Amino acid sequence: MEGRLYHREADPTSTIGPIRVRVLLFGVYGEMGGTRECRVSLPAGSRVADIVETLRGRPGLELPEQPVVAVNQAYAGPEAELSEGDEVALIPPVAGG
Amino acid sequence: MEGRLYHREADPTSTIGPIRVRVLLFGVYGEMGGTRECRVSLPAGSRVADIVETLRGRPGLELPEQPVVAVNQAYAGPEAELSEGDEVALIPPVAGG
Amino acid sequence: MTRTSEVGTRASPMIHAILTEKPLESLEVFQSVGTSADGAVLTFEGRVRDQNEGRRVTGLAYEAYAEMAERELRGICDEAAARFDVGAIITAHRVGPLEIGALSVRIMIAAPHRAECYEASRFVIEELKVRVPIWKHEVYADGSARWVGAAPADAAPEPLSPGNRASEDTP
Amino acid sequence: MTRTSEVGTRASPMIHAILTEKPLESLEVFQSVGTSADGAVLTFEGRVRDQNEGRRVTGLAYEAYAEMAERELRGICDEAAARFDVGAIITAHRVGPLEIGALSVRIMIAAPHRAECYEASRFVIEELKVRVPIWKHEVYADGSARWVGAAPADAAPEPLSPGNRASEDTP
Repeated sequence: MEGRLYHREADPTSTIGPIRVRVLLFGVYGEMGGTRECRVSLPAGSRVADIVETLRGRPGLELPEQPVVAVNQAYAGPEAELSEGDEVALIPPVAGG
Repeated sequence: MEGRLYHREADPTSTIGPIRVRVLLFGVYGEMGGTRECRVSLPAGSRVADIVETLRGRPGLELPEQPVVAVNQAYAGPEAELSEGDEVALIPPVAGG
Repeated sequence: MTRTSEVGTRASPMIHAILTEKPLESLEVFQSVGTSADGAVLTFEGRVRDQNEGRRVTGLAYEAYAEMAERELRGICDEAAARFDVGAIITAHRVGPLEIGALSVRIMIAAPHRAECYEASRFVIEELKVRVPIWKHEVYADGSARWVGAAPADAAPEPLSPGNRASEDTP
Repeated sequence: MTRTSEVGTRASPMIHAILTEKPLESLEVFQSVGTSADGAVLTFEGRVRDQNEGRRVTGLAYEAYAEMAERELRGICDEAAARFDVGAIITAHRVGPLEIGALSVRIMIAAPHRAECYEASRFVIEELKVRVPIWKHEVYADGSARWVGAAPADAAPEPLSPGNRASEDTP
């Protein structure tokens, strides 16, 4: 279900950052962002809120004020700190059932 | 499910009554009363409470103070009046499901 | 009993209330329940347990006041259909001897939305247990047997009447 | 998670949480649910409706964050098993394209008594709808399509987190 791999920098100026995370965009976010997956580099000590702000720069990807995020397959708040190699998923409103 | 037919008078002295009803004894009542079905004659104008008192005379048939009764396959209170040919069922505590 | 669904109008819900000596799994009526407007289907099944009130059960039979039981069951289903927005209510209760593990009752409800399914299903089983004239005769491992729920005469159980119903609220 | 039944002690409940592209009717795991101590079995099924919010639906696909969805679903089942006295909780959600009328989700619960079945079943479906990362893409009769529940950015939906759960009380 994870689709194709795209290796793209959402914000090229952030490549100086020492941590790299894998970003997954599901549902409408993937549609709006034009991809289901990308990689983002961030300064060490970055938090979930920081990567959300970075991703807002992606053309077409309209995010709510505080989108739901999962880090390494568990829900994480905006203050959660990110580490090298983390899997960060942006979770649009779920609609299972 | 109605079992065998027994045509017996529960109380021979009541045969002078002008109405005759068919009585069904289910579950534990049938076991206690020694039959699943009998016929009872009662004076005209008799009510459910009257037939209950009559049936209390039946050996072995221990009934609660106010047993649940159905007349013609619908629940009926003690004041419900009986008519010739009615089907009167004594309903022990139900246990379906 | 006519119900309006989100798109267009639907006919009355499909209702079946059945007493049978056959295994409930075999009944055709459960094969296609509800329509494509019904997004939720809830199936309640009662199964004969191998124990009751701490005693090991080895055999069981249900007796019913057949005509009245079917009439009451049908009345409960009609009432549920009037209260809740459902597309189908199919209810069957088995009578006669049953083996351990066999289905004693199956209640299948289809509805546009799940809330109605749960409410209608719970309503039907709770009413069934109070109103439908069916009795259970259990045989135990020690060879004894009894009619379940049959209190001795001096216990004077509350009289049951259509007005003396279980609450529809789920506990 | 060990549970004591009325006679003797039972092992932990059987729990399965499954995401699959196969029709849910075909899953073996639903064939034998619970033990002879479980007197009640409740099966909730979600079916693809031909309409949603007044629009005619012609096609549908579920996308899932597969590993996380299965992990969340399993967590919900474990939580239900800890809260309610149940013998088995089997839950499966389908992913990929589905036809109208196909099952999207099936939740089967076996328990000694019916109250736990209803409570556990409702708990699982309500939690599933809030927590499990699955998305629905609907195609409509007019040719348009959309991700269901996807609000525009300025609508700022409430953030979802494990602490932001639906109440377990059934409405």
